[in-house]
Amino acid sequence: MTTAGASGGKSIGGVVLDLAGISLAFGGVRALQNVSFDVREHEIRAIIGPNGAGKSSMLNVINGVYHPQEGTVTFNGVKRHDVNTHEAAEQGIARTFQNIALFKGMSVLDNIMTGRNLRMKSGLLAQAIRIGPAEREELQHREAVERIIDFLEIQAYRKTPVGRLPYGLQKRVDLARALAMEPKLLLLDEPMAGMNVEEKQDMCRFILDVNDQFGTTIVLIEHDMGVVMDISDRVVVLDYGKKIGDGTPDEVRGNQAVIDAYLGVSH
Amino acid sequence: MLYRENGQFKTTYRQDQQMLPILQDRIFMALLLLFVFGVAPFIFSDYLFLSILIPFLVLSLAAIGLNLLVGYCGQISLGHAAFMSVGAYAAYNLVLRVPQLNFLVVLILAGLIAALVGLLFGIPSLRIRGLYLAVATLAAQFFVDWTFARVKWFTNYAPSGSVSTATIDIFGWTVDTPVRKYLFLLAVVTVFALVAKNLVRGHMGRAWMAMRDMDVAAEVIGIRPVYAKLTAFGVSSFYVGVAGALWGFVYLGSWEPLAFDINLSLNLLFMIIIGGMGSILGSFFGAFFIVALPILLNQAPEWLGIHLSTAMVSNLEAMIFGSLIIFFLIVEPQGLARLWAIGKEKLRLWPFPH
Amino acid sequence: MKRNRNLIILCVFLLAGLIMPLATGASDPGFYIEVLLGGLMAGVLYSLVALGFVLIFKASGVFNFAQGAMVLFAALSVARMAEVMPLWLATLLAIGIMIAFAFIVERLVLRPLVNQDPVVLLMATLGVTYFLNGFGQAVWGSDIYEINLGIAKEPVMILQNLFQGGILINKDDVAAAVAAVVLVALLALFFQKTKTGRALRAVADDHLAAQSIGIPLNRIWVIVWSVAGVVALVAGVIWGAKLGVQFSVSQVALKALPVVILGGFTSIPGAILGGLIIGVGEKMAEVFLAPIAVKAFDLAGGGIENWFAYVLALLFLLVLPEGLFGEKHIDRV
Amino acid sequence: MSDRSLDTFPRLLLQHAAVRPEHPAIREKDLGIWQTWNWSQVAAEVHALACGLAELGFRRGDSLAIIGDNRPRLYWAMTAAQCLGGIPVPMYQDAVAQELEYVLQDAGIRFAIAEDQEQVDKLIECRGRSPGLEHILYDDPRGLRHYQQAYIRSLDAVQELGRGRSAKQPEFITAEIEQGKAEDVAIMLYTSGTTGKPKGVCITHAALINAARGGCGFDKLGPDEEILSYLPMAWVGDNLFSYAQSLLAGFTVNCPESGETVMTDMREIGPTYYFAPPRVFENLLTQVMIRIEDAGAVKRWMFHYFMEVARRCGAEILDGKHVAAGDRLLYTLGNVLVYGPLRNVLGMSRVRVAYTAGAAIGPDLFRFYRSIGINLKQLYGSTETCAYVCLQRDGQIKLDTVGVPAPGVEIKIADSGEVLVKSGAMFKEYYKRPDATAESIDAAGYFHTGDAGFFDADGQLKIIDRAKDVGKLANGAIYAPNYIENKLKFFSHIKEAVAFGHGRDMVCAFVNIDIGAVGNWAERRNIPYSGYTDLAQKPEVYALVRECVEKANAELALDPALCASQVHRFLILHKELDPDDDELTRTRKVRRSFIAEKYGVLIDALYSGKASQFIETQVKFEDGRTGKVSAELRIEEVKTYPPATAQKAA
Repeated sequence: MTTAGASGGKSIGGVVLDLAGISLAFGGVRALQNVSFDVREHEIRAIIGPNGAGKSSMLNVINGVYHPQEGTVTFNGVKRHDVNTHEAAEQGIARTFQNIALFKGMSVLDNIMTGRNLRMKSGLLAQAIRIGPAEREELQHREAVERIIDFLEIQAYRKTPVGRLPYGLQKRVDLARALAMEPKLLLLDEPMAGMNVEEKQDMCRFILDVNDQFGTTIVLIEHDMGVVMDISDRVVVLDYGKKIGDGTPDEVRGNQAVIDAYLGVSH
Repeated sequence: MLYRENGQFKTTYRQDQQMLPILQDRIFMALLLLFVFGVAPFIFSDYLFLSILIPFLVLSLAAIGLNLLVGYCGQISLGHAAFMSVGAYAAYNLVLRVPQLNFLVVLILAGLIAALVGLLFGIPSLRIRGLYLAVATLAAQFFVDWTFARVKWFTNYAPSGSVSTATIDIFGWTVDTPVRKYLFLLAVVTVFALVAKNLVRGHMGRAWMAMRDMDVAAEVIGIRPVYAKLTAFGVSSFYVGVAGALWGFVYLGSWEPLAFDINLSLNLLFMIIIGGMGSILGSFFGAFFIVALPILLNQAPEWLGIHLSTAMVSNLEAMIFGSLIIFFLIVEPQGLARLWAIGKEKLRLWPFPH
Repeated sequence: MKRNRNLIILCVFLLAGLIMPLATGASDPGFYIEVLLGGLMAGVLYSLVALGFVLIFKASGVFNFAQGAMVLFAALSVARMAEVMPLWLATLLAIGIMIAFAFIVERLVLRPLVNQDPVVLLMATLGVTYFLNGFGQAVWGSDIYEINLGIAKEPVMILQNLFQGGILINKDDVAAAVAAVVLVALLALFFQKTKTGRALRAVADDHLAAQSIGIPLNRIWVIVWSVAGVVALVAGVIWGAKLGVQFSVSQVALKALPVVILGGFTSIPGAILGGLIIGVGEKMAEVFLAPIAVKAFDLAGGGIENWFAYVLALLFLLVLPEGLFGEKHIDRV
Repeated sequence: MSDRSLDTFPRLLLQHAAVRPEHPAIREKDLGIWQTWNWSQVAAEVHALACGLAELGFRRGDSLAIIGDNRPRLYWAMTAAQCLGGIPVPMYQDAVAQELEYVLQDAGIRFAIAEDQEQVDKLIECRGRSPGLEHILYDDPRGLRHYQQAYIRSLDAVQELGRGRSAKQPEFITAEIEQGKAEDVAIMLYTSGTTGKPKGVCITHAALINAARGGCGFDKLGPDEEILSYLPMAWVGDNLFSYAQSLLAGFTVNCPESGETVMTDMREIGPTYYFAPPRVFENLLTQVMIRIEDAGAVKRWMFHYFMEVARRCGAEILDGKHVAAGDRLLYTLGNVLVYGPLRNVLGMSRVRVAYTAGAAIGPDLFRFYRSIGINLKQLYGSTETCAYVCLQRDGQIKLDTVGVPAPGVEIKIADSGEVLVKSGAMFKEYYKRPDATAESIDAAGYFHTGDAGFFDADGQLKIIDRAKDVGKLANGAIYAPNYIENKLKFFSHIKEAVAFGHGRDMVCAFVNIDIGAVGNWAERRNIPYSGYTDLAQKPEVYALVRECVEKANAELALDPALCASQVHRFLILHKELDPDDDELTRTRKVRRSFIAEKYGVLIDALYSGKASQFIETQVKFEDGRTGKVSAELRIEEVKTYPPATAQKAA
């Protein structure tokens, strides 16, 4: 039986994101030390590591929340220099948040629509009048958003204020909003944190489907080892801000440094 | 209870995204417009126009303006009366110095000038937020107050510093009687409210709300904070500037320095807190409330046969406003508009509670 | 790094402004010192009001717009009660009233709004301001009332041998300054030496931590608001004794806002220093800068002091957002 | 309307495309809005699909399996197959692979259309053992991108193929449609069949069109009706209402967005023509009752007050009968305050005709909907009769009949009580099962429904039981245990009932109380009890149940044919009948003979006139342990009514 999966016949391309020698410190605390790894097109790349290993910092470096003191970030072949988060977004990097960061005062539909903002060009006056180009643009993007709603199976909630949704669905809306950007690179910060088994399965399916259907390159942080090993193509392991392993799930599983880090062998 | 929504299905996104998607709401709105434009001018008294409806309409417009900034974009301002005064003085000077301009053009230009000043004072919002921004907007309030009180050019060297306006004339239609003033304001406010509604339904409105709800996430999905915040400041000050010009020309006619002081700013804020932050409709509710309450407080004791001094009435007014602000912040932070929405929802679900 | 650089630049700027009138010879030293002292006097009052702000902000995260209204209310209470009883008794009763007020605010405003956005709390204190102003004037009346501290209001000439014409100084101003210093010293003692004071500091440092070691937050709020009420009372009495108790007293709160911006929201020394800087700054600006501006721009009078503090604060916000002594906040994603 | 040219569904489609090309034919809530296709668009889509199928080798007489939710393209696939002289075989979307496999093999299916990945996966699984399945076509491509098998294609691709074909051969499809005959099999529906393997019921165009035409005429259905199609496509009702009648009358079919959103979609569409099994109506009513309990006291009072008014006169007003002016006024007020809003919330504001069928509907339930102004009616039919035997006529609604014979239907009651049907809307045969066909259609052309029933005085058919369960009392009167049991079970306090009477001189019954409802009732009256057994034997409970039985008796007495079936004596069982103890089937049907055997001593006691009887029974607990329950069961007499008084009362 053929199903779409991590190994399901997709072609992993060249390097889209290359992180070389990244070091990041806050005051005296060194969050990342000389970390290098790359992400290839269409792959699902996981970053794992114990708490405080610097995983979230890494994600924040990639989408421009933090600017590393040392090292270079090369995205799409262009060496990047201290971009803002919205510039990163303009370059095609989207992300979801560990603690859902939805716009609480807006409906599911409007939340996802914000993901299209980058692509909406009509000016102030056009929007003020609305009839004409602004409305056409609005409707056209509405359709794109509806496709994502359909994709993530949240049709029943599109007009619901996000605050009223249960946690698992909020996570799905968070993903939907990121997808609405049609990103080249999607960063997922613990997409399955706090979910029950069934919700996790759904989320896994969505992540694989996104990767498969849209060809989106995905970098994800996740604590659930089973999930990580199941869905990712390659895994990078951080511990105390340093890279201690990198490779396919099988390689990483066998890596002694990784085993030590997880079993808590003292350094 | 009155809603019958079966069969009101939408076959296009345009139908689905229209301003009032429910037929009964559209009927209600049509009837309301018919009444305020077609019936009210014939049946209401001049007193009602002058003391309630005219100030109500202008303040509604100002409240919409403030609401765009505070309620939709989440940027606090304690100094919005300053932009009203910029609009008022700009209009005064435009009419004075370029008399051939149509008043509608004057109104727009006054709004644009206010928007420019608003943008200038909005710049700090790019670096600071919340409480700090409140202080920055107070700076606008005091600086602008001072400017119009002291710089003689703005008041055309009037010795007392007070200015008075000429009667408005639009394509030969003079806005002189209370009814005409009312109709003129009603038309302006209707158009501006519609535009505001369009803006908040568009991607700009969503960008504002995103900044308000979670600015970090907004930036991550590509919303430029500079653009979102400054447009909010600009559009907001534009509205308030237009409202200021109308306040001066249509309601006051002539005004002293400090007619647009911090108390007016705070009153505008109260309007949107009581009326409903993040709601165009709420701006109307809040403005009506603020206009009507003092009148009620003046009249009600008389009806009950109690005589209160003017000072006591204004003290009572302050106490009631103060208590209501706290009450609404605690009980219904989204104000009267939210109560309205709940009422409507109840009617839609009638007889069920949810 | 950047912060320090900005701090130094600002200090240089302030100092330059301070000595400019002297350096350019725009003023003779005696008059200059009189202006300086006058500014310091006003600054002391600003500091007191700002102190109330900072206390409340530190302990409850509330930006208390009502501090000015509290000053007016306390002053009105003392002034009107002193008409029928000795001043000390009126003051004691007024302190009681301010403590009761703290209880009511905690119960009706703070508790229901706990964990709300700071801006919401600010707006709530706007409500408190309106209520308190209305209530105070409804109960105590809205005229101008005297507070007689029994100190003669006659100016004293000092340092005659140092400057030509000497320096005129008011006795009651000196008394006010002394009172303010004593109050600050008492507060410092309270915070350093008493258990409650230490608890307050714990709360200011970390709400959760404080709660976890068993300090009831609600009681802390009441205490802090009471202390702020007492500070307001002192400020109100000093102010009222000088200029009479009237509605405009409540507007002093508007001056205290730039002060806390300058000093930092959470710093008591910052509040004191900021108050003095603003007090001196706006006096200097009004006396030495305004005439120049009036001449240059053909203004209808000076009045720079109405906005000077704010523009100064705005300047600080842009280059030194956390103020002179404030803490830096980092946003975490 | 006996136009020769409109005797197959493809011809009906062409007719609508010509007569009302712009009229909406089908809508689907997709991507947030009701995507709409008018008749000419549907004709074009069907055309492309048919040509595509032909291009893939679909031939006259081939069967086309269709599995999935109600989707426009699946409906179009039915017409497309019919264009080519093929036979669509819709299947239940929740069927497991083995069930599909049986049908695939039985019908010799080469082509299957699946809605989505889930169904495709099932078909792929089947294909391993049914290699006859040559093509799998799917509607929704989600997740199917990597399915490399050559035999899997998207319907898009098939339609594309078809458009190519029709460009080359524009007259091809017209010629194919021309070849179709009314006597061709239009559709094959597999009946679940209570015994044995499912049988394929072959229905001709003529039969289905006759049924549709009869129904449309009966209820005056025109092209402006709206129907929500949410019931399985494999079920004959959906075929009749959403397919045949829509194609005949030209009205609009609406497909909901997903299973989760049916209620919302229903509210949006507001169908004018609606069908649901009693279960759905019952769930809706339960929801209404639960939600109203959350309302404030005033609203609750208002609701109950006006529901009482409706109970008094609502159904009569709907039937156009005379009602006192006061009640009529109250009802009008109630319509504004309660019934109207309620219909709106239920999505039934616009319902002109609603039907229920498939199982007996409780009288309270039925009356509820009618009393709030929804024209709910019952019909009677089966797959073999195209769900078209009896219909209730507007204004002549009875709670316990299924109406009068539909136009063109001839009904005969056999001596055994079995209902025999003959009409132009009957199935042709069971596919490849001449034996079964011969068994159910007799030489005179009557179809044996297997149901027992009789006509009442107004000529309305009353279905009382399965024919095989019907017996005779000692005096020769007909005895229908299910009918009696159902009557008892409609009371909320009675959960199960088992009636006895075949070959005896009177009817007696066992009763299980509903522990939830009766427990609640007891608590409100402060009657303490320790458990089911204890509660069941309380005299107050017996009184309560006796009252129910007497009410049932009164109703039975109204009917001359069933008057003799009144329950004379009953007892409340000491334990709940339980599938674990083999007393019920897994679908909770009573196993009457097993129970009769197990509780023989109780039956003897019932008929011997004893006032009580001791019984001890082994029970299996949920954890598998066994235990004993024993009690001294009271037996009570019930008042019965002579037919004469009942007649007077009626």
